[in-house]
Amino acid sequence: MDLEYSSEYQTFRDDLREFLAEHKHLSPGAVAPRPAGREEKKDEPNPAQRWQQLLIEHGYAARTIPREYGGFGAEPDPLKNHIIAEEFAKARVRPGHSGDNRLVPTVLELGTEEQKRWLVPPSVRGEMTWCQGYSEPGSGSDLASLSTRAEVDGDDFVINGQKIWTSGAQYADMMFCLVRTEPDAPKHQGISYLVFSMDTPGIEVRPLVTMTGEATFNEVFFTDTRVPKNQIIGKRGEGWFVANNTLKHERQGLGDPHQAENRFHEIEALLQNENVDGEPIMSNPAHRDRLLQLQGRMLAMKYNGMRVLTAQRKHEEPGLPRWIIKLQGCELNHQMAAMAIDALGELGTLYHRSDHIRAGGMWQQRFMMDLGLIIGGGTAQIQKNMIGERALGLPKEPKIEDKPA
Amino acid sequence: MDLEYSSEYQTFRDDLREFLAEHKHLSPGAVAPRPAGREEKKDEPNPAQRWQQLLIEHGYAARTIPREYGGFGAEPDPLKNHIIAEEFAKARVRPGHSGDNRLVPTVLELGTEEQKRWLVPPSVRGEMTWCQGYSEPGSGSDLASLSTRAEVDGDDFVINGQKIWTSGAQYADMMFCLVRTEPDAPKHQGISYLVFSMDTPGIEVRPLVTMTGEATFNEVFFTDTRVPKNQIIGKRGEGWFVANNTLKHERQGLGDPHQAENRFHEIEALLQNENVDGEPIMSNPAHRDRLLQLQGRMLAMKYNGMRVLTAQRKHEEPGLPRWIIKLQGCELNHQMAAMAIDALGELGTLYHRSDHIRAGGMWQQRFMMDLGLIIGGGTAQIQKNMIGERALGLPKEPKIEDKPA
Amino acid sequence: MDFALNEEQQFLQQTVKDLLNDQCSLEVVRTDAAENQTKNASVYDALIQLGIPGTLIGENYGGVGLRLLDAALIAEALGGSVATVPFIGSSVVAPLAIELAGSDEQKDTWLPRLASGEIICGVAVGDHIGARDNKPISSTGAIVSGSAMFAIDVQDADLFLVAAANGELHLVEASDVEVKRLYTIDKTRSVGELLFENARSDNLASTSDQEATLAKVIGAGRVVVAADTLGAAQTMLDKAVAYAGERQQFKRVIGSFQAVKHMCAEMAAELEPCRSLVWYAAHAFDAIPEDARLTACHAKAHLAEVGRFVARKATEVHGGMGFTDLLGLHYWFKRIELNRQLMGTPEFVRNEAAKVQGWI
Amino acid sequence: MDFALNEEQQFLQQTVKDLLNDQCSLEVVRTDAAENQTKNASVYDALIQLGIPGTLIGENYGGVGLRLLDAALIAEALGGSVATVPFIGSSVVAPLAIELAGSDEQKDTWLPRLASGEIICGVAVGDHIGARDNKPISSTGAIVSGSAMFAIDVQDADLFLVAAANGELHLVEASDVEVKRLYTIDKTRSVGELLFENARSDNLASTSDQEATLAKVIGAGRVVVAADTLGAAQTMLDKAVAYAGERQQFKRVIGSFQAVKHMCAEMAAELEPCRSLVWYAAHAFDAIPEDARLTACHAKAHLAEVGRFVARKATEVHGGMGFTDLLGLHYWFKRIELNRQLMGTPEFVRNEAAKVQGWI
Repeated sequence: MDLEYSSEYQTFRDDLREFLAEHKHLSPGAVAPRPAGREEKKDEPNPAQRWQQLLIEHGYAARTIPREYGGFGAEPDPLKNHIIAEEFAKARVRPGHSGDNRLVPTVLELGTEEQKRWLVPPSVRGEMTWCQGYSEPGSGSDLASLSTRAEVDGDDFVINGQKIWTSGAQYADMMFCLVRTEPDAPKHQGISYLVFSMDTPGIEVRPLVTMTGEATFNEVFFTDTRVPKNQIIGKRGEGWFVANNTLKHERQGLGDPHQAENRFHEIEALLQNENVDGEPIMSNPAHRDRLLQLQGRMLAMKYNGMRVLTAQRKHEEPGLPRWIIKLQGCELNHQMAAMAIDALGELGTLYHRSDHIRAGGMWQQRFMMDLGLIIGGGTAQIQKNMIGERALGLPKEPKIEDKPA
Repeated sequence: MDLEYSSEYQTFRDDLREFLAEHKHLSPGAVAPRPAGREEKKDEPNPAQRWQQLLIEHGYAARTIPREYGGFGAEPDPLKNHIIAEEFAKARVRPGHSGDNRLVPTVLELGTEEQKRWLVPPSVRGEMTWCQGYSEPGSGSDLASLSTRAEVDGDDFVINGQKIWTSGAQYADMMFCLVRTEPDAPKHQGISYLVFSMDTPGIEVRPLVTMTGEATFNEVFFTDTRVPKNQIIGKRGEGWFVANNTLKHERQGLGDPHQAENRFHEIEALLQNENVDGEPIMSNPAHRDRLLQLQGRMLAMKYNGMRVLTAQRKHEEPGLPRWIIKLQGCELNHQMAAMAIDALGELGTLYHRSDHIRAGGMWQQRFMMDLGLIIGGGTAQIQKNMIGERALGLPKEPKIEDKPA
Repeated sequence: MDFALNEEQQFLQQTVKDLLNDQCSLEVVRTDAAENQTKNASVYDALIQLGIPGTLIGENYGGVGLRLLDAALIAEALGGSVATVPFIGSSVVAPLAIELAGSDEQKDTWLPRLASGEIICGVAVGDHIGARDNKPISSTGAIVSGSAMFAIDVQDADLFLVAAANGELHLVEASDVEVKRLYTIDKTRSVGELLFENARSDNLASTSDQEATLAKVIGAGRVVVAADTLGAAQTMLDKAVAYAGERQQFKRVIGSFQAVKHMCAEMAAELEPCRSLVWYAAHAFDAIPEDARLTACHAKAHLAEVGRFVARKATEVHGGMGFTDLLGLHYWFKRIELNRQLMGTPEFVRNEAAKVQGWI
Repeated sequence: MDFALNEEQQFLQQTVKDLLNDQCSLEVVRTDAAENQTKNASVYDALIQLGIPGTLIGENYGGVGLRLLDAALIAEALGGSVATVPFIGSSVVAPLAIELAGSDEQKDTWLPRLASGEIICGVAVGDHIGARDNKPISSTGAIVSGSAMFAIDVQDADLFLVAAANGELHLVEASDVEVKRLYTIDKTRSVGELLFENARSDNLASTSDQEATLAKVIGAGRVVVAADTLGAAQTMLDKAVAYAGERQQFKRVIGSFQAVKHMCAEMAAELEPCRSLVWYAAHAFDAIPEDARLTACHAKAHLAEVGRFVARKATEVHGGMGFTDLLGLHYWFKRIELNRQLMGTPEFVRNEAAKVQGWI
């Protein structure tokens, strides 16, 4: 147990701080601006792309992407990733990216050389952005039951069907997408993983408004959408296994313990600064005890995150500590938002830029978004199945049958 | 909505109070003494039996058992039952009984005339006491998978096997027992319901110590135990359906809302009377808020109980309000015991007649007993299945198979 | 002893439910929400035809002369349909306050107009339920100043009932009040900030103990808010059970999975006793005064907790669909969340329950 | 940055676990419990052979010179086997107090004998953790009077460390103390009431700020109690998972039912982060003093809550068997429940955490 950073990492952090101090002004705003529509950004590198390029050159973005595909080409080092995330957050500077943290690793691992050269460099440069076509209205928890079909016609797949929960579909250049290509195979073996431009004829994107009132997601409809046969990643019928690569990367992103700690300190400040009848809410023992219970949970998750990071750094499988992060992290965030709302009382219900609103209604928005995250990306029930089966080794439910969908 | 009692019931209550005031001194102690061993009580009516007889004569015990079988022969009236329970509890006088509230209704409904005359009158008089042989080590939630066998040999069933969770087996005169008589039938159709004396050769009773440290239950072992064939209630192979009669009666007894209210007031008094650093615990806002949350739950359950009682009085099926009583009532009691323990802090852990112990360690005992009740008589999980399936109409789990055990 | 609704009560509630099912569908609520409309004129007119605004007003004033339990049953139906109409303030708290503390003249002036639905009365009691950002309402005789947050039923209100910091109850006509609408998560309900600057008021001063009256009408308001939550939560549970019985995943109806079935069972097990608690609290207001204040606090606080639990679990049962606007489930979710904080937060009313019992 | 146990620590813990699996089986615990024995001589002797009593004592005093994280790992193993031996008081709180506040002479006198296991030291800090029924400990120089409830490791103790109400730390030899054993639900642990009547004491007065020392050693005690709960809860979870993987009902292993599987998953999800919390709190005591007191409070409080949750759910997974004495599961259940209240209840330590952060 040594929570100091060795001199290598200390130097890395110092260099990064210096870099940020010097170049911060070039960053295109602390928070990513909503991307322009696809049609508007086809000209020369915009500020965000130039910033990304600068970060790659210094090894602060696309760190582990090989140089020949436009990255920095470093060895994986979770601790350096962690330092990068921490310092960018502290400086409130917009971080870089690695193309798309679901698609790019998948293509690098399973794509052909031609596909790598086609897809990775522009993604890493930020010139090719992605959206994900996995979920369908009829297949949520049971993703493998998806029914969007792609039939071969000449040199093309012809896609018909519908996707849902596609965030960024209205801005993305490309989609990576699961389709059913072998309808007669067992359900996990009939799926293929295709990539294609969102400009392909026959794609319609409709915004999907959520309970927060915003269209964070979209529905995407395919009508005779033609995709050349060589735009498949992996083999026909192996899309399920290709996709699991992607899901693996996505799952790690949820439930960041630092995010929970930052939220906690926001609530702490809220309880100290808001008054009822002239007394700060912090002086209300019922609220205070609830805050303390949340602090205990938050700290446990924070240190659990440090443990996972350490394991990853040592190339060990973190096991249970990692399996539980999504379930516990989302729940903790939701509980913290609930606590903030309750501490604000009636004021906590304000929304829509109302007079008297606190923090722009952020806590209500988080309360709902966190519930969405509890449900999305594997519901809490699916998470518990996974923890029970994969981490604890309990048997699966007996199968009813397993024939093609 | 009228919470007053009509004059009929007010009169009934007044009469009962008068009766209790006059005859209380004849009652054999407020709380039932642990019964003597079976062998010691074969002589003439003991005080408990004489008290029971007096109560029957006045209609305060065995109220609805027909007169020809030794009861009072009144029409069922849940409200009068409620008044009887309330007044006996208030007066801290030992109430009467109806023989056995599982066996007697079953025999009256499904037994032969001969069986009724044999079993009901002595049970009602308290001369014939009962224990229940249902659960087995291998069949808990899945009771119908029981494997204690009874094979026909001449005029007898010959029983071999083991029962568990048999409370009172060491004191009871008789057992009603589920045994498998048709091993080749589907599991629910191979069971028979037998009654026999606990003095029958081949029965061994071993106390079963629970986490409370007391032997509230027993294991009962059968080795070639011979029971005459006419000691079956209902037909061969129909024991499962006979038993469901019994279970129905047992389930209603759990989770009495008045019991929860009484417990609540005990905790309220505890918080007012116990001090930490010179201040009553009630002045600790965290404990107080927790007590108030429990009070809200307790009141909801109390009024829910009044609603169920009203429905029963009107011969209506209470539905959901009744289905949830066991799940919610046991949980509430457990939570209340936990609250009392926590309010006592370290003192709340004392047990075994320790110095400084409060209320004889009652709260610890309840905390554990209530957990036992959450598990016993249909675990919380089974309760949730029943609520989901029977009250809400959700489908059962798909069956894996249903062949004989 | 009869702890049950009588036939008239069942009929009353069913009538309101039928009306709302017919005229206040999700599409109507959706349209109202899009237009920032918290009082649907045609739904409200239909309720006026049934006499709903006059539920608690005596027949001698043109009302129906019913009791709080009846009002709670109506509120339950309104919550069940997330109806965009005034009720809790204008038809419960205001008429009760006038009835209890008004002079004959005040009753003659206001009750018939409230009963007929001719006028709407907004209600502000913020200084007595721990509200924030108020400028406490001061009163000198018939003049009122200050501001009150989270007044309810303010849209199109002609009259406002406002509780001054000293416990006095004042009626102020709309022309003397500046009303600023507040926008909450719940688009089906009307709340606002009221600003009074030396406003002329009609002081409800016929009783010697205005504070007791105030506590009483706040209690009634709490019971009715709790009933609204009960109705909203019951609808969410019903929708979750229906969805769980239809939606298939892994070749099974999801309600056959224990995880989903048990969520439904837990919701039902938590919610069903709440119905009895609301009934009792309302009945206590009507007939058991010694229990009324305490049970009103508990109904409000307990329904707030159970309501939030059901709102969340019912959304989870719907999976991603529950999180979208498509099924409109969030209207109920948000109504429950607003109810939680109205008329005293659960933390506040539990503390009040402690005081009522002499614990502090 | 390395948030993990090193090889020596893993080896240490595994060694203790192996020893306990070998020598402190459930049958041994059962026998001890039946005989009211809370210090199993042969298990304790084996631990002495490993140097366990001297874990935190410097090598110059014959100890092993390890740190609180190591002691926490040992405590986790002891809790995992519900071991009937002294540790938290005699081998953690007492030696730390002597080390931190004792004179050279006091150290020379006591530390070698504690390290070698020659003597056992009971510990009483009741006046500083909200204990009840104490007669506060008063001290005048080297004389101590009063009574202290819930002293730990009292069986066969030769020496007692007692914190006076004024924050002074006193060592009193057994001959000057009347010890009344207290019987709790947990038969594996030794607690008692200490009565001092003008007892001669050896005041640990070499530091100017005894109260800070006291707070520090209480913090260490809390971390180690939390570690004990962690170990006990982990064993209960392991047993539940094993049982769920074996026990059949309805022709299926019960762990294949979502209801049971999800209970196991919830236990694991709650408990696993607790391990990191305990590690961090122990490490903070060793190396990050600014975090030590706060994280000790949180480790104690959070493990109390999660421990109770796991104890209950693991029992439920075992069905009726969990409720019997047959599997002995209740020894862990009760140890967790006793730990919950020792060294400050969760409510008390959370309040202390609020003070530490300047919130009150």
